[in-house]
Amino acid sequence: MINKVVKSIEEAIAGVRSDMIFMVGGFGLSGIPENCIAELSKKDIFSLTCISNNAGVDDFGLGLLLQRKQIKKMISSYVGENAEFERQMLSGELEVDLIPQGSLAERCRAGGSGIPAFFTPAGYGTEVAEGKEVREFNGKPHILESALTADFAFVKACKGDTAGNLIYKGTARNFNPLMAMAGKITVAEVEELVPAGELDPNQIHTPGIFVQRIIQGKKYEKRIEQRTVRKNQ
Amino acid sequence: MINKVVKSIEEAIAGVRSDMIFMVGGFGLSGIPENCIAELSKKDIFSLTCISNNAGVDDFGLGLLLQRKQIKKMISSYVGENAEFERQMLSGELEVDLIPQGSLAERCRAGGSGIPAFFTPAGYGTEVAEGKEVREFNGKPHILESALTADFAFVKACKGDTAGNLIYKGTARNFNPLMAMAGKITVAEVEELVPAGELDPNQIHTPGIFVQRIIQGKKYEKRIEQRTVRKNQ
Amino acid sequence: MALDKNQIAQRIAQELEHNMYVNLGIGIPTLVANYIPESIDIEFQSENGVLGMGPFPFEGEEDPDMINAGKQTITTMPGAVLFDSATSFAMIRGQHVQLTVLGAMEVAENGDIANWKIPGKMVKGMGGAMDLVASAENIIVAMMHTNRAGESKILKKCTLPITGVNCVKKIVTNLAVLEVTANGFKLLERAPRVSVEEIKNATAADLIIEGEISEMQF
Amino acid sequence: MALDKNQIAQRIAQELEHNMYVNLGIGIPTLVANYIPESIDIEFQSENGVLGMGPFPFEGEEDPDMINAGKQTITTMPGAVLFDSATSFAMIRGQHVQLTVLGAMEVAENGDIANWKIPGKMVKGMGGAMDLVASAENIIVAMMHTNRAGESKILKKCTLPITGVNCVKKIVTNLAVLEVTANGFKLLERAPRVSVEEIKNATAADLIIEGEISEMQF
Repeated sequence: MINKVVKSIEEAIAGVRSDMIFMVGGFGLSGIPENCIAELSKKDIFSLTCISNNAGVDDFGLGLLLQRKQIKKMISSYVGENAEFERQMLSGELEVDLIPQGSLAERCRAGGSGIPAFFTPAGYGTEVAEGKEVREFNGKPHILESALTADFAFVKACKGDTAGNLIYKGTARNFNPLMAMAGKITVAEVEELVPAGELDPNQIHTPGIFVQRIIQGKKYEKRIEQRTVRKNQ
Repeated sequence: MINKVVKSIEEAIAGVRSDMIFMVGGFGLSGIPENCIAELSKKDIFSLTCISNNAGVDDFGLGLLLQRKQIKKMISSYVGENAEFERQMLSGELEVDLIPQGSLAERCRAGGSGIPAFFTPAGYGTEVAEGKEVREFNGKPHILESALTADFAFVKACKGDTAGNLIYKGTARNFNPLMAMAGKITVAEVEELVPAGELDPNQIHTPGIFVQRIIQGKKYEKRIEQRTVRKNQ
Repeated sequence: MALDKNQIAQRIAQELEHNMYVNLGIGIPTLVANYIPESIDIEFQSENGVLGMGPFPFEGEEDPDMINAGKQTITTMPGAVLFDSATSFAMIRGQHVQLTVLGAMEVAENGDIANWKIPGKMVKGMGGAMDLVASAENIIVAMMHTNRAGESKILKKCTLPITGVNCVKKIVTNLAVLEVTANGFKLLERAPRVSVEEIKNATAADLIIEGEISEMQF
Repeated sequence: MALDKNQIAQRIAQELEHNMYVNLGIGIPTLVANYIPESIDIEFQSENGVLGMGPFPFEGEEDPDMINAGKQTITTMPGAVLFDSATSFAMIRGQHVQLTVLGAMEVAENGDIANWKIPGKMVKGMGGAMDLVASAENIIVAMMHTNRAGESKILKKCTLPITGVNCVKKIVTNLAVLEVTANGFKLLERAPRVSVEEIKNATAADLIIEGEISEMQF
């Protein structure tokens, strides 16, 4: 068994430097690597390119890095619900590359899978297709999308073992397994870390081979963005 | 909940006709849809194109269909260990398209995912690349491979529920989840069928949306091809 | 009388068929789930990674690890399944999800749709919309017939950056049900007590009107 | 004295480093697992969908649902994980598996390898070999120096249909350890009591021989 455990959150993010590309798992605020983001926001690391489906909210998640202007460029699919983000983008301080969500997911998976490019129908005929190769398959136009990789990928899982195997819960899975594949160094933070051998090998979502470092997060706020309920009967 | 249960193995394979393309999950004899194959071998259906990593052995698995010469063409990665297969292939009775195993897996996944083609380094410079587009990415040559789909996909899982959700066991998973995605009609046979709601939604390998029919197999032989053991101490 | 948002959702619910897998967008489309007849089985997919979505949770039972693509807390039904974003869009791109209902800022008579960007003003991003409209066999738009300025959202040609081309099949607005045909918009139904004239006046694109146009039935 | 198959495997085991993910092919490569020093942690991947492969099961404990790519019954180690074939080749193609050890019928001095087909005679298929050799950063070939007819399998150019181009980094045979360099095969080590002359005689390709060639150490 190859041991991936690191002892501190400092060690977990060690090696991240200005100008690097990094990926962050999560959808909205669900399944984001809270502890790694918080730690990054304490460091004097700037000019980062961040690949993440969303950009957090003003005071939580990636919003923390945006507040400190640590991010130069965001590659995302949806960036609403974040006033500081909008301000930086409209003023031109922040570069933003918007990508269809399915293409973003598939491009990360491709990056981790040694597939440099693939064709998808998503975005054909739109701004997204500008400068991209178009080809028809079965009479339907598709565009060529390229793989995404990153110097670091930060992902969050519900459970992990010392070999780096990960299990996610609910819709907090989202982009995490795909980005875990695409990071040169993938850092996984988990709510519960167990010894290798305790997880059922059939039920692991991210095999440990994709994870270089694993750590149990100190605490999780797990903020809810849109609390919607029905009345108790 | 959308109910996918069919009542009999006849109903499970209903609609398969001569000249169709079908996929069969499994690696060697591990994880093959034994009951569907056996039922197919009783029907007067011929001239089939079969996409399967292997071709069974003489008297079991796809070997049953080969014995009756129901298969016109095999698309596989490894076809050793099958004398009748070899005879038909060398005599020219059987057309054989050999594909690198990783490309076969990815082409099935692509077929089920609406990705018509992708680039891979596998097979560059070999017979497999003949007639295929070559393109360099990061200085490394890749070939363009196209998606595979099928009229029917037959897969086998350990457990399934009435909504068509599947859980595999051990290395019997292999090509099954990928082919399940790529079948126009995907037929899943399972060792144990449970009511929807009994499986943990976090632990399902093949979501029911990919499965059109599900049935609990009558019996499973689960033959072992290479019984290798160490001595009891 | 023009429909309210719930009535638009109610009318769209009539388009759903037994055993369909459906993706509902944010806004009016989300409301469609409230009007499914008990007689048919439908499974709702949300592109952030859930199939078999159920109603909102009871108060106190919200789970931050269980949300829909609108980031709202949800529940799951028996038979539900959770998966990653690549698998989710495999379902969408691979046309396993059979119907997509989504909102729009503009729809053009060739079926083009614009709903993700107002240059210089609003850039939230397309989320999963571009994948959805490029893939689904059947796409129904749920929207108000006109924007807040009273201008038609049903146009000969989109003026905003588009989300997808030739993809919308049907539109249900507060005033009418329209079909996108090879020759342009065809008026299928009108809202109760809304006249064909009113619909024509509220529509910038030409309308194909054949015979008597019946009122929507609820 | 030429090595036997187990000794070839034993010599290759010396190439493995702490914390490596390794894929072992069928035949001699499979034997490498028997010679890993206890001091280093290695995980074995098998392309049919398992990482953390263990030894063969005890008699009576064979599980038809637990095999390796050679279709042999196996066990798993603590921390093992099971996955589908697409994920398996994502590990391989994405270079997460760091070392591949496989057999060959021929290796050429530019690193080309042939191991999947003898036209008109033997067509078993390439299995995962083409993906493995096109992807792995480090590829070591384990084979006998000559074939059954006594002909060199180490050639200037492959005569059989190739499996991959410019990919082999090192060869360990019953006679020698060779490195594939930009200028051709370089002789690194010789089997115990096998002379450089014997190796040259058994090799159809040219050999780069610099200084004293030491014997393999076990």
